[in-house]
Amino acid sequence: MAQLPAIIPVSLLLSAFVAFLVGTFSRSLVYPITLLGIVTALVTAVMGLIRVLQDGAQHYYFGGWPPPLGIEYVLDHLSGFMTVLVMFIALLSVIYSRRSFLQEVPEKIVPLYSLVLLMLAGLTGIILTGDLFNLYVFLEIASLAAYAIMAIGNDKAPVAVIRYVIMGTIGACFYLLGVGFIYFATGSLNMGDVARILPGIYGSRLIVVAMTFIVIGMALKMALFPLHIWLPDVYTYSPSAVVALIAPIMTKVGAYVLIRMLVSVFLPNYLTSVLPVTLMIGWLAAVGIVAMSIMAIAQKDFRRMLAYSSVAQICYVALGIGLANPFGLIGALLHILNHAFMKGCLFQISGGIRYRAGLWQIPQFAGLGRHMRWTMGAFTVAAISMVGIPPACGFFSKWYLVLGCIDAGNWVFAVVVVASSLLNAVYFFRVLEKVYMVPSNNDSTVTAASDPPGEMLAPILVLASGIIILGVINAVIVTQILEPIVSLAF
Amino acid sequence: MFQVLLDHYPYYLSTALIVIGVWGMLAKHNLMKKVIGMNIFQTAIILLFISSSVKFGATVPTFDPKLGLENTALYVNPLPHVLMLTAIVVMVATNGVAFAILLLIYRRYRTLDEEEILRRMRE
Amino acid sequence: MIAKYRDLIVSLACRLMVPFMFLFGFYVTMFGHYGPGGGFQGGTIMASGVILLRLSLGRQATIKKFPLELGHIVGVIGLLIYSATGLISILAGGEYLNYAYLPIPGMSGAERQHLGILFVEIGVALGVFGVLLSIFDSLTKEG
Amino acid sequence: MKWLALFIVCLFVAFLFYVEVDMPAYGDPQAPANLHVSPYYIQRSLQDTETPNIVTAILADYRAYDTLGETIVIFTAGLACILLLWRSKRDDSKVQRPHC
Repeated sequence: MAQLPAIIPVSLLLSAFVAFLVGTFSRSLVYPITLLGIVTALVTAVMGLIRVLQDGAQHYYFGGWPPPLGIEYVLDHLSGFMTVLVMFIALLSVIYSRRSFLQEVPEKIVPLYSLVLLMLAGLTGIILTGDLFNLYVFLEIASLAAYAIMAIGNDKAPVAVIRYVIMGTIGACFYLLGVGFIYFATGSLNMGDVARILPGIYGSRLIVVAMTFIVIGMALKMALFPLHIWLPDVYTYSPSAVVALIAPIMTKVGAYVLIRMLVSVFLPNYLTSVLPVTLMIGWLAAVGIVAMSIMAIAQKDFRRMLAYSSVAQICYVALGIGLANPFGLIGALLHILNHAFMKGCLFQISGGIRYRAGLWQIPQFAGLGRHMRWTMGAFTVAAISMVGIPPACGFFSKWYLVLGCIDAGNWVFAVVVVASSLLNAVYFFRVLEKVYMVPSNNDSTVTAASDPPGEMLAPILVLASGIIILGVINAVIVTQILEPIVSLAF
Repeated sequence: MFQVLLDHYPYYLSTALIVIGVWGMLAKHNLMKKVIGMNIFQTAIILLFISSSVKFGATVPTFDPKLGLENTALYVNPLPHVLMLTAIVVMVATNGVAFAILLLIYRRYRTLDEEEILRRMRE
Repeated sequence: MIAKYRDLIVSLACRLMVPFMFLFGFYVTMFGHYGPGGGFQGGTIMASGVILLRLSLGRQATIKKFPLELGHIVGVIGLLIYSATGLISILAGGEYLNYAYLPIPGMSGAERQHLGILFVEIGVALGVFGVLLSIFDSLTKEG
Repeated sequence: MKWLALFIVCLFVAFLFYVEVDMPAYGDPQAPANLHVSPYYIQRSLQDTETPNIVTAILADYRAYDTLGETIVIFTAGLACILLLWRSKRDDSKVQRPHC
């Protein structure tokens, strides 16, 4: 049982190799192997989280070498929570993706699923690692796999993705430079070790610049407001199932790295006393929330609207990080969880509409509510949650964010969070109105549409009910999982 | 001031290379040139790390019976070399993926000029 | 599609060089313990040998000896060697990649570490050889 | 776009010049990076792994997991090229292959 942290990424890696090797001989075995690998990783992650809740943080030393020498994996409340979240969303998205891939790219299933597994292994590696350089390596694994599976969309996808490649590589290189400066100043690469050494040398310029570079690099990876320009195109032109897989988790992991850096490398008192970098993040995020919500209102393409909304939602997480107080951090973490569920659900719905009716443009959605009943019901739930109406989970993360703003005495941020809910309401109710209120113009594509097949509908419904369930049990999550994380930091 | 410059000149040289790379990535319109800029950027980072590992009067980090192991100042710092071996491979892999995507773009648009491609995408 | 290079001297010289390149790549892989070298470098040299053949003799002539699927299958086998070394140490009760737990009788811990490094380097060499070849083949495939 | 790029590059230069004054001097054996973990590697790796080449000992033993990641990165790149550039068998049979 002490091996738990290593088994999560290793089972994904092994199933990626096996899936590829077996897939060259028999294509039909790839999907079961993928599912097996993901289920193994999910079960291990859940067991790991339970163990963390009982006994506290687990440390795992690769090769048996203790931390400053070797590479360490840290399974604590934060990483356990994120692993379970990523693997759960990934499982649902992969179940959802099979039909969609068979329709869009049937002959490329084998490398496609291997890359999906490698990307998930990279993401879990990023989340679990306690070593700064190891994080860079796994960041590149996840990014490269994501570039590849996003580029197989239509003719415009490669152009969108090459911009993502360039921006993403700049981000990764900035991160590497930041790690380099930390290494030059401390001589260590282990996060815990660095955190022990740093308080003595906080005055050094190396640390100031390292922090700045790491924040800029991660802001590029998580598409924080002024650096988001690669995201809308990529999410619009990539295959719908790939976006449903990547959109809920990829940018969140960037946010996770930022939180990890603030919590366990540069302790929060450094950020508030020496370098006001969190305040910068907060202001950028506040501007981003408003600007991106307005951009989302202006879009006609459903996927593009969701993409801009994703940028706005990532800005909520960044706002929580930027507040740098307990309520803000709880709000950010809770919003990572909630937004993964909501965006996963919404992108799967957009893929489902495309699968059955072939529609992207919102004006054409008129009358879909009568023909795609379950899908549109799930959409309503997700939209209510995005706007932040109480029984759904979206309300609670915004609640904590507002509490954090009040705690910090920053009324501008509080107003932004509340006002942006109204903007969210504008662009989601616009779609709801089209779907339910406007009668269909007896277009054959709409009247022939029905709910997508069960394999695609089930993940949508699970996510939609998850949104409600998370709203109901959010107090449990906050007290059991999130408060220990926060107490670690402050 | 001059002493500072003299003490750190390799870092300034790699800074120059980093800046050339970033300029190439941001300002050039040809996608191939952007990828070349990416290459220069990454190589410059490798140079920065490697120059940090230098100790004057030290030799390669391989055990030499004549030198013994007591005095660590006789061997250069091995860790940056290890990190950069990994980073080189990451760089090669990024290039491979970037070239594959460039090939896809070139097959569809028959050009690698970004403005031209964007103009055709809008049509 | 890469055509045959129409020059006898070039193609003959390349053909003669390739076995030595393989030998040198193997040597570099094995020499990693004692000096500059190691799996990545050795694998790259071996892959460049095959790539030289592809460039000089044309793809059609070399495809029988080095089929297109060879690259990625060898690559996966190399990676499996690497991760299996790690898994064996888990099964023997140690941490992932802890070579001191490799079940080899009659060896001290440090000697096992030495051998474990060798396994891993061979895995890396095969992996890099296969994958670089596969990348080259994909990039030069006609579209 | 050019002006924005120029601005970013200037910012970058300013940052790097700002930081490099505080960097340990070039070739200084007493730099922090040379004093924390690296002496252990230099002094103990022969004893721990019986491998004279310290770089190999770190690469494949102390930080072996990084090297696994490195190999996986390049495998990912290989898979990405296959995914993006290989046509399906069905398509290939339709296209007449020119003989060279």
